[in-house]
Amino acid sequence: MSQAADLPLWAAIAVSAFLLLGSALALIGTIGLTRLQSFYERLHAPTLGTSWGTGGVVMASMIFFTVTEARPVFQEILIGIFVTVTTPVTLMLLAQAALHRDRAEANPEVPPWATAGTDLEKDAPGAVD
Amino acid sequence: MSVLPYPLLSLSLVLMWMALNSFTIGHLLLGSVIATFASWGMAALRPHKPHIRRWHLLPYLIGIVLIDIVRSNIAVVSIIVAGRRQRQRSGFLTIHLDLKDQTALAILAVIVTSTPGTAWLEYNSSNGTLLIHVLDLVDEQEWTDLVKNRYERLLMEIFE
Amino acid sequence: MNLAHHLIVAPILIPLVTGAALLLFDERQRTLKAMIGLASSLLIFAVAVALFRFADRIDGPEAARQGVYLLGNWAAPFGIVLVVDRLSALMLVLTATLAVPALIFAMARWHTAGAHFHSLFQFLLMGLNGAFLTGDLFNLFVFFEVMLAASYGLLLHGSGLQRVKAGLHYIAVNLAAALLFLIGVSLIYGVTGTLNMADLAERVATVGAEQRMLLEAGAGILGVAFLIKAGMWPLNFWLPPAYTAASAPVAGIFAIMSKVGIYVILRLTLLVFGEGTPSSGFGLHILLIGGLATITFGAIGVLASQALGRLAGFSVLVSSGTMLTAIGMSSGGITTGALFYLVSSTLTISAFFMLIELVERGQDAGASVLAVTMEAYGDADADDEEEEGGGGFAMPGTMAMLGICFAACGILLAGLPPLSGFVAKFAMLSAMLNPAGGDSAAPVPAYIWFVVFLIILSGLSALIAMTRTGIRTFWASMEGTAPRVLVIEMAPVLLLLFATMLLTVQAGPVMRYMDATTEALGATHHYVDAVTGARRVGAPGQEVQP
Amino acid sequence: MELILSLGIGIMTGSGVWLILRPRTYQVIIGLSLLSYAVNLFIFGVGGLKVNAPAILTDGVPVSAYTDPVPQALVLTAIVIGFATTALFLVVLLASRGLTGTDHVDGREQSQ
Amino acid sequence: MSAIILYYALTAAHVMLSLAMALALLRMIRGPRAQDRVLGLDTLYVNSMLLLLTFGIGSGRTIYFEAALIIGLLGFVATVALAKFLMRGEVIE
Amino acid sequence: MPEKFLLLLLFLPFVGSIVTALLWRTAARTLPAWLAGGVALAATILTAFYYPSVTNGKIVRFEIAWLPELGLNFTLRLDGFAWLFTMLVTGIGFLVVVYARYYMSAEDPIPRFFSFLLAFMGAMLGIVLSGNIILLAIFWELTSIFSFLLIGYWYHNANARDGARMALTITGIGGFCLLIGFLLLGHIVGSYDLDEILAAGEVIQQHSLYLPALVLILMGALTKSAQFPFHFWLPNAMAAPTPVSAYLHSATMVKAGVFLLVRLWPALSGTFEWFWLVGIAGISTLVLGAYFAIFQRDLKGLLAYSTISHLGLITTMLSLGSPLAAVAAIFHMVNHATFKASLFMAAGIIDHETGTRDMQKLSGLFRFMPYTATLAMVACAAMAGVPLLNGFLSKEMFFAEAVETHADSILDRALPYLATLAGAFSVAYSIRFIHTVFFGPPPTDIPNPHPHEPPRWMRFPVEFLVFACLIVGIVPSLSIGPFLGTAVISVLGSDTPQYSLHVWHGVNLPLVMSVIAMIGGTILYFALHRYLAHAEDGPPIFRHLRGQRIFERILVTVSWKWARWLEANLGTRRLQPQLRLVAGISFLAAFVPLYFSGFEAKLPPLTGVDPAFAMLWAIGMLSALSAAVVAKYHRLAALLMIGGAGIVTCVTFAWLSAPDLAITQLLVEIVTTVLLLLGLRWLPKRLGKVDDSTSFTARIRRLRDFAIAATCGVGMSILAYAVMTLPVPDTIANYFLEHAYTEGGGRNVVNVILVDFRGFDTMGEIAVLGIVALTVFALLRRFRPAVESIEVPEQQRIQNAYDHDQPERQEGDTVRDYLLVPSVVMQWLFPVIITFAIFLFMRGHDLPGGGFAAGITMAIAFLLQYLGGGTRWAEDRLRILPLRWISLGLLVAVATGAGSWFLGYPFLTSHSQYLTLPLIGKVPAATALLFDLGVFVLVVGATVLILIAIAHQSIRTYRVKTPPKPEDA
Ligand code: NA
Ligand code: NA
Repeated sequence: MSQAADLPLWAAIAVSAFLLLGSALALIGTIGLTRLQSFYERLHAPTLGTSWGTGGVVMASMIFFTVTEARPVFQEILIGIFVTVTTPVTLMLLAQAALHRDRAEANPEVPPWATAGTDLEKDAPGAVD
Repeated sequence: MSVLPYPLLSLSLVLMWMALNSFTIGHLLLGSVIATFASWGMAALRPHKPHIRRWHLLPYLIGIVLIDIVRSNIAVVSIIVAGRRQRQRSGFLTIHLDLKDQTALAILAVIVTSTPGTAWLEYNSSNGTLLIHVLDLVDEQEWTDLVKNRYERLLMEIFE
Repeated sequence: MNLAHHLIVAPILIPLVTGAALLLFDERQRTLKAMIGLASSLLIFAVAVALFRFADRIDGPEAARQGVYLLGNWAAPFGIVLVVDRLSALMLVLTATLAVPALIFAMARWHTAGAHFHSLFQFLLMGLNGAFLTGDLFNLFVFFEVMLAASYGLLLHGSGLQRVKAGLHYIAVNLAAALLFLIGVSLIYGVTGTLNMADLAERVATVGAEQRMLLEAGAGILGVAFLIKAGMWPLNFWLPPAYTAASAPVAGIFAIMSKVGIYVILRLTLLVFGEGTPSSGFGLHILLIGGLATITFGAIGVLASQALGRLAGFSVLVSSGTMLTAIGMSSGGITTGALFYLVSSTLTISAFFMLIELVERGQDAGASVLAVTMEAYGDADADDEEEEGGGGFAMPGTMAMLGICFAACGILLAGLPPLSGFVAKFAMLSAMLNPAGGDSAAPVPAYIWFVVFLIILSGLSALIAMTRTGIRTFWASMEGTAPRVLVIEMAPVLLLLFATMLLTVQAGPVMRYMDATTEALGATHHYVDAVTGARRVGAPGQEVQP
Repeated sequence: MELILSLGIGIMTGSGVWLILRPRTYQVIIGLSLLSYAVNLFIFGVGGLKVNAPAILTDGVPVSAYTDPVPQALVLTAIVIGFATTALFLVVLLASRGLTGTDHVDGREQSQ
Repeated sequence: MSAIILYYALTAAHVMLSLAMALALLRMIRGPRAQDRVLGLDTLYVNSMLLLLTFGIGSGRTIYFEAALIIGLLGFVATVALAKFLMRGEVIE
Repeated sequence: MPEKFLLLLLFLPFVGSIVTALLWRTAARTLPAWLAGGVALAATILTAFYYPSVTNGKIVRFEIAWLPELGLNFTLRLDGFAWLFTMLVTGIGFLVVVYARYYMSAEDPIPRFFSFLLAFMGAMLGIVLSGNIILLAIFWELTSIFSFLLIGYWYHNANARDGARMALTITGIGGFCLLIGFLLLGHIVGSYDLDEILAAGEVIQQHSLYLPALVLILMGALTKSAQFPFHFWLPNAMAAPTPVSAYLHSATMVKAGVFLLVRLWPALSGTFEWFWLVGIAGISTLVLGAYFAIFQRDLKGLLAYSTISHLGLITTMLSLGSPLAAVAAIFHMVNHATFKASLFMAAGIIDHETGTRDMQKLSGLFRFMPYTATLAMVACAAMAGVPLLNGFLSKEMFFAEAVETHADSILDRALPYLATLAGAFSVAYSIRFIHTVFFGPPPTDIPNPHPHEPPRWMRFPVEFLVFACLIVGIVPSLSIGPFLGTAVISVLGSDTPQYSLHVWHGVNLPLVMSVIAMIGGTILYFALHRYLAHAEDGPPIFRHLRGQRIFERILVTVSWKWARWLEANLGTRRLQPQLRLVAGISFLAAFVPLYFSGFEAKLPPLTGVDPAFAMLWAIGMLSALSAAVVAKYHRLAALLMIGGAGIVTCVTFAWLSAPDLAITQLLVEIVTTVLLLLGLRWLPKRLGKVDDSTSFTARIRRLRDFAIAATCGVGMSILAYAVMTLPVPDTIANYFLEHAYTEGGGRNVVNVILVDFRGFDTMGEIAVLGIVALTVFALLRRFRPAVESIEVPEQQRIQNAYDHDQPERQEGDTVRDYLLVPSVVMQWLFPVIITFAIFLFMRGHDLPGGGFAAGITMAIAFLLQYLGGGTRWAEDRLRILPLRWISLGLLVAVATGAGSWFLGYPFLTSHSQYLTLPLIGKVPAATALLFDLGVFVLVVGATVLILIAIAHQSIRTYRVKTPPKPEDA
C-alpha cells in the first residue's frame, strides 16, 4: 500500500466510502440470494451487486487511481458498462429457463403458457435455429 | 461493405481502446485501426441495424435510468435487510409492448433487468407481450406505467 | 556456429512443420499427404543418422559442447538446451527407423481410416524426438505431452469400440501421470531452483539434508510418472489393451513410446543419482524389483494371451521389465547389453505389431475387425471411402513370407539365435554372469541368479506362446486362405527384420557404440560440462558475431 | 497463507482423487479438473507465496521482491495443456458412451 | 491517516466480499434447483470481480484490472451457456 | 586345405537352403533334390579333403571377430572328432537327400523340405565346427528350430504339429539351460573359446559353480539326446517324414547331446557328480528305452525308442569317465548312425509301399520286397549287436567297460546286469521288427495291398549304409580304424588309451554277456510274441504313465491355466484399480523417501492468517468437496462446483501476485465450462441407482477409496506446505528477472519466459493444443451418440410442441423469443471482445496478457455468436477455418524461431528493441511478439475447432446403426 500514504485525506475517505458502499451492496445482494424465498425473488438480489455494488467499487478504484497516477483513469468504467450490459442477459436467460421448466412441470406459482395472442408481424432475430 | 459500417460503434471502440491504454494521439490512431477491423467483424454478422432518430434523448434516458437504479437499490436493500419481518409481495406482471425495434427492446430489457426489483422474464414476439417479475408488487399499474411511460415511450422516440 | 549445428533442432522442427503444413491440404489428397509425410520421415532419418555419426565421434569436452544447442541463445541453465550425445542420437535413429516403415505400412490402407493421420504421425515424431533431445526437465514434460497428445489421436485413429475403450483408460492413466510429472518437476524446482538436468546434477550435491528429502520425494513422484510410461508393473495394465487396440502402423511406432520412459529413467538415474552423488543409487532397488515383477507379469501375460495383439502388448512389458531390471542393476556391462536389447526388442515389437495385422487379415476374426473399422469409418463421410489397392501390388508368396516373418519375430522375442534377440540376451546375461575381466573367483550374487532365471523364463514363455499361436495361425487354420497383402505392407516388416539381422551381423561395432554410450552416461561430469560449458553465440570465445 | 493454501490444495487433491476413483466417466473428468487446479496451485506454490509483490518489472525494485516467475510460466503451460487434455478426455468419454451405451469407465457396467 | 482509513476500508471490503462469495456458494450448494445454483455461480463471479478490483486498490497496481475486466466482459458466457443448457438441453444448436 | 574353407563348408548348406527356398514355385520336383544332393555331396567331399589336416590331434581353426568384447567370436574349429562327425552329417545327409527324392510325394512342397533339410545340415555342421561355446549354443538352438520345422512339415496333421511343438519346447528349454551353463563356464574360465575351456578342466572342476554349470549343460545335452526323463519328445517327433527321422532323429541331431558330452569330456568328466548325473540318466534311458521299444506297434516308434536306448548306452559310457569307454562311445555314435539311419529308411520304404507302419498289420513282406527285407534284417542285426556287424563291436566294448569298476557304487556294480538286460531287450525288439514285418502270412489289412520293391535309387542309401555296417563289422581296423583313431586322439589327447578293434577277443566276460543277451532276448521275444500281436500300443506298467501326456498337461496347466489365472489376478482390465494403484504408489513414492530421511511434518503456526483469504479458501474447499459429493447424480451441480473451485483458484493467483495466471485460468475456466456443457448433452440424462451402494462390499470399496483420497490429500498438503515454506534456493528465476527487460525486451517476466527464455516450451504447448484439437476433430467425425441421446433434448421437444400447438406460432419461435434480446447484446459484444483480445495480445510482453489469453478471448468471441445464433446462423456469417488457423499458428511460430538462423543465431533467438514510431511513441518490437502471434492464431483455431466440433454433433443426423457387413479384405 505504498501509494496509499500519498493519498490526500479527502480521496482516502471517498475511496473508502465507495468501496464500503459497493462491498456492502454486494454482500446484501448475496444475503438476499440466500434469504429470499422463491427463485424469481432471488433473481433480483444479485442486481444489487451488479448495479451499485459494482458501481461503488468501480468509483472507488477510479478515484484512487486518478489521484495516485495524477491522470484521469477511466478504464474501470468499462467494467461497469460490461457488467451492466451482460448481467441482464444472464438473468433473463436464466429466468426464462426457470419459467419454462416450471411450466413444463405445471408449477402453479408461475403464469401458464401464453395461449392467446394477436397477429403481430414477426420480427425475427438472428436465431434461426 | 463500407469502410466504416458502424460509425458509432467504431467510435465507442476507439474510446474503449483509449480507456484501456491511454488517451494519446498514438493510441487514437492505433485504436482507430483496430476499431475499424473490429467493426468489419461486426458487419460480417449482418446484425439488425438500428436507426437512431433522436439520439440526443439518449443521455436523458441514461440519466433517468441511473436515478431509478439508485432508488430501487435502496428499495431492494430495505426489503432484504428487513427480511421476513416485512413480507414483500412479489409477483409476475404482463405488459403489452408496442416497441418493435430489436435494439430498443434489448435496451429496455437491460434497463428493466439492471434495475433491482424488476426482472425481464419473457417477451412473446407473436403478440408483443412482456412478462416481468417484480419483487415488490404493491401496485401493478405503477410498474406498468414505469415500463410503458417512462422507458418505452422514450425508446420509441429514440428509435422509431 | 555452422549450419550443421542447427541440425540438432531439426528432428523436432521437421515433423512440426510437416505436420502443420499437411493441415493445409484437403483430407482427400491422401496420397500427396502420405508422400510429404514419407519425405519428412526420410529426412528425419537422414538427420538422425547424421547426428548419430556426430555423436559417435564425440570425444573430449569441445566435441561434447558442439552437441549442445542453446535454444534462443540463452546459456544453460537459463534457457532450454537440446543435447545430442550417444544415447539421444541412438534413440533418434531408432525412432526414425521405426517411423519410416510404419508410415509406409500405413500408406496401404490405414491412413484412410480417419482424419489427419499424417499430421498426427509427424507430431508424434516431434514429441518423441523432443523428449530424446531435450536437456530440460520441464521441456521434457512438454514433449511428453506432445507425444502423448499425438499418441491419443493415433490410438483412436480409426475409432471403433475397442480403441475408444482402451483409449479412455490410456488417456485417464496418462493424464494422472502427467499430473504426477508436474508435481515432481515443481518439487524439484522448489528445492533446487533449476530445471536444467545438467544444472540439477550439479546442484543436487549442494542441497541440504532437509531439502534433500523433498528432492527425493519429488524424484519419487517423477519416477512414478516415468514408470507408468515405461510400463512397470503394477502401473502397466493400461498398456497391453492400448497397444492391442491401436491400428497396426500406430502400434508399430508405439513400440518406441514405452522406451521414452526407460530412456528418461536411464538418463536421470545416472545423471542425478549416479555414483558419487549424495543420493547415489536412489530408487535402483525399486527399478530392479519392479523390473523383475514386470518381466514376470509380462511373461505370464504372453503365455495367457490368446490373441496375437495382446501377446505383442505383453511383449512390450517383457521388454520394459528387462530394461528396468538392467538399469536397476546399475552396472556398465549390463547397461551396454541392455541398450543393445532396447534397440533389438523395439525393432522386433514394431515389426511384430505390423505383421500381426497382416496375419490376422487371413483369419475371420481379423477380417471382421477391419470390416467393422471400415464400416464405422466409411459411414460418416463419403469422401473417406477406402482407396483399395491405392498403394500398389499384392505380395507374391504371401503365406511363405508371413510365415518366415512370424518365425523371425518368434525367434527374436524368445531370444533364440541367430537374430539380434539372442545377441542382446547374451550380452546382458554374459555381463551379469561374467563381468568384464572374468574374475572367476567372485561369487555370483543370489539375485543375479533370479534375474537370469526370469530373463530366460520370459524367453521361454515367448517361445511357448509364439509356437502355440504360430501353429494355430499358420499350420492349423490358414490353409488356403492367403490374405491379400500388399508389397508396401510386407516391405516394412521385412525392413525392420532386416534391421535386426544387420544388428546381429554388425553386433561388434554396435556393441562398441553401446559401450561408449554407457561410458558416456557414467561420466556425468562430461555431460554437465558440455551443457554448462556451451557458449552463446556472440559470447567471448566464440566465432565472430555475424 | 501457506497453511491455508496447502490445506486447500490437499482438499482439492483429495476430492479429485476420490472422483477419479469413481466408476462414472463424468466423475473422472470432474476429478481431473480438480486435480489440475490442485497441481497448478502446487506448482505455483513452490515459488513461494508473496502478497502484493510487483508482477511487472519496475525500476528500482530488487529482484528478491518479485514473485518467482518460473513456476508461473510453468503453471501457464500446465493450464493450457490441462485444458487440452480435458477437452480430449471429454470427447473420448462421449465417444465411449456412444459406442458402449454406458458411461462406466470400463465401457460396461460392473456386476461386482 | 489516509493509509489507515484505506486499510480498514479495504479489510472490511475484503471480508464483506469474501462473505458474499461464501453466501453465493451457499446458494450453489443448497440449490434447490439448477437455476438457483447457476445464479449462485454468477453471483460468485461478480463478487470475485469486485474482490479483484479491491486488490487493485490495495496494491496500488492496475494489473488486476484485466482479470476483473475479463470477468465483467466474459464471465457471463459461462452462465449464459448454463442457462441455455437448462432452457434447451443443448448449448449450441 | 586352407582354414577359410571351413566357412565355405559351413555356409554351403545355408546358401543351398536359401537357393532351394527360392524354387518355391517351380514345378520340377527333382531340381531341389539335385541341388540339395549336390550341396551335401560337395560338403562331404570338402570335408574329406580336410582329413590330412586333422590327423594326430591337429586342429584347423578359423576365426572372425564378431563380438570380441564379450568373447563371442565366429570361431570355427575342426579336429579329428569334429571331422568324423562332419563326415557323418554331410555323408548321411547326402544319402538322406537321395532317399527323400523318391520318398516325398508330388503333392508335398518339395523345395521347402529340402530347404529346411539343408538349413538343418548347416546348423548341425555349426554345432560340430564351433570353436566358441556360445557359437555352439547358437547353432544348437538353430537345430531345434529346423527340427521343429521339419517335424511339422506335414502340418495339416495334428500329430505333426504337436510333435513339433513338443520337440521345440523340450529342446528349447534345454538350449536355454545350455546357454546359461556355457555362460557359467565362461565365468569360470574367463573365455568362451573351446580350446581354452578344454584346457581348463581342473579349474572348472574345482570351481564352486562347477555343479550348476554341469547340471545346466547336461540339461541341454540330455534333452537334445532324448535322455530319460526328457525322452518322450522323440517318439512324437516320428510324425515327421521318414527321411527327417532318419537324418535328424537317429543319425545327427539327437547325437548333438552326446556329441557335446564328448566335446566337453576333457573339461567336465571324471568327477563324482558327472558320474552320477550322467550315469543315472544314461542307464535308465538305456534300459527303459529298450524296454519301451519292444512294445511299440509303430515301426518308427520302435526305432525311436531304440534310438533313445542306444543314446542312453552312449551316455552311460561317457558317464564312466574312462578313456576306453569314451572311445567306445565315439565308436558307437558312428555305428548307431549307420544302422539306425538305414533302418529308418527301410521303415520308410515299408511305409511308402504298404501305406502303414503298424506292426500288427504288417506281415510277410519278405515275399514282396526280399531285397529291402534283407537289408533291413542286416541292419537289425547290427542294432541287436550280432557279430560281424558294427553294432557288435561297440557293444562289446561297452560290455567290457560295464564290468570294470569306475566309481565304486551301487550304480557301478549294477551296470553289468543292466547292460545285459538292455542288450536282451534290444535283441527282442530287433527280432520283433524282422519277424513281424517280413515273415508270416501275407498282410491282409494294409492300405496298399500290393507292395513291391522301391525304385532303385531309393534303395541305394540303405544299401550303402548296410554295406558300411558290414565292412566296419568285419574289418574294423581297416575301415573305420584310422578315422576313429583320429577322432579319439583329438578328444582324449595324451589320455588316449590302447584299444583294439578286432572282432574276436576270445571268450571273455563281455562275450558271455552278449550271448546271454542274445538268448535271453530271443526267448523274451517269443514269449511275448502272441501278446504283442494284439496288445495295445505301449509298454505294460508304463503305458499309462506317458511322458508326453504329462508334459502336455503340465504345459497346458502352467502355460495356459495358471498363466491366465495369474494374469487376471496380477493385473486388471478395469480402470479404477489402475488409478487406485497410481494414487497409492505415488503417495508411497513421495513419502517412503521422506520417512526414511526422518521427515517430520511440523505443525505450522496459526499466525498471520488473513481472514478474507481463509474465507476464500473455505469457499474453495467447500466447492471441491461438494463437487466430489454431487458429481454422480447432479452433473450440472458438479460442474458449477468446480467452477467455484476454479474462481477461487483464479482469485488466489491474483491475490498472490500472479495476474497472468489469474487471467489465463479465468479464460480457460469459461471455455471449459462451455465445453463440459456441450458434452453433457450426450451423457445419459439422469442415472438411476446403478450400483447397490448400500451393500457391504460397496461400502468397503468406498471406504478404501476414501482412505486413498484422504491420504493423497493429506500427503499433498504436507508436501505443499513443506515446499512453500522452504528457504528460496538460488533459482534461475533471478537471471530471468535481471535479464527480462535488458535482453528479453519485456517487463512482464512471465511472458518473456514464455515467449523468449523458454519459448520452446510454448511451442510444444501450442503443438499439444493443436494436436488435441485435431484428435477431437478426427474422433468426432466418427462419433456415434448413444441411441437414447440421438433424440432432441426433452426441453426442446416440449417447447417445439408448444409452438406447434399455437396457431400464431411457428416451430422455433420459443427459442427465437428466448434469444431475441440476448442475441442483440451478444452481437454487439462481438467487436468489443475482438478489440479486447487485441488489447490483451498487444500488451502481453509488458503487462499481463499475451498470445494465449488473447487467443482464448478471441475464441470466446466466436463462441458467443454460436451460442446466440446457433451453428448454422454463425457459420453462415463467419467463415472460420480453424484447421488453417492451427496450421498457420504453428508455422508462424516456427518461422519466427527459424528467422534467427539467417542472422547466425540458434533457433528462437529473439531480437528485441523499442521502436519509436511517430505519434505513438515507444513500441516494443520483439520478434517474440511475432512468436506470440503464432500462439494467438493457433489458440484461436484450436479452441474454436474443439468447441465447434462438439457443437456440430447437434446438427448432424445420425443414421440408425446397422450391423457391420463382413468385408473381404
Ligand atoms: Na433487475
Ligand atoms: Na503475458
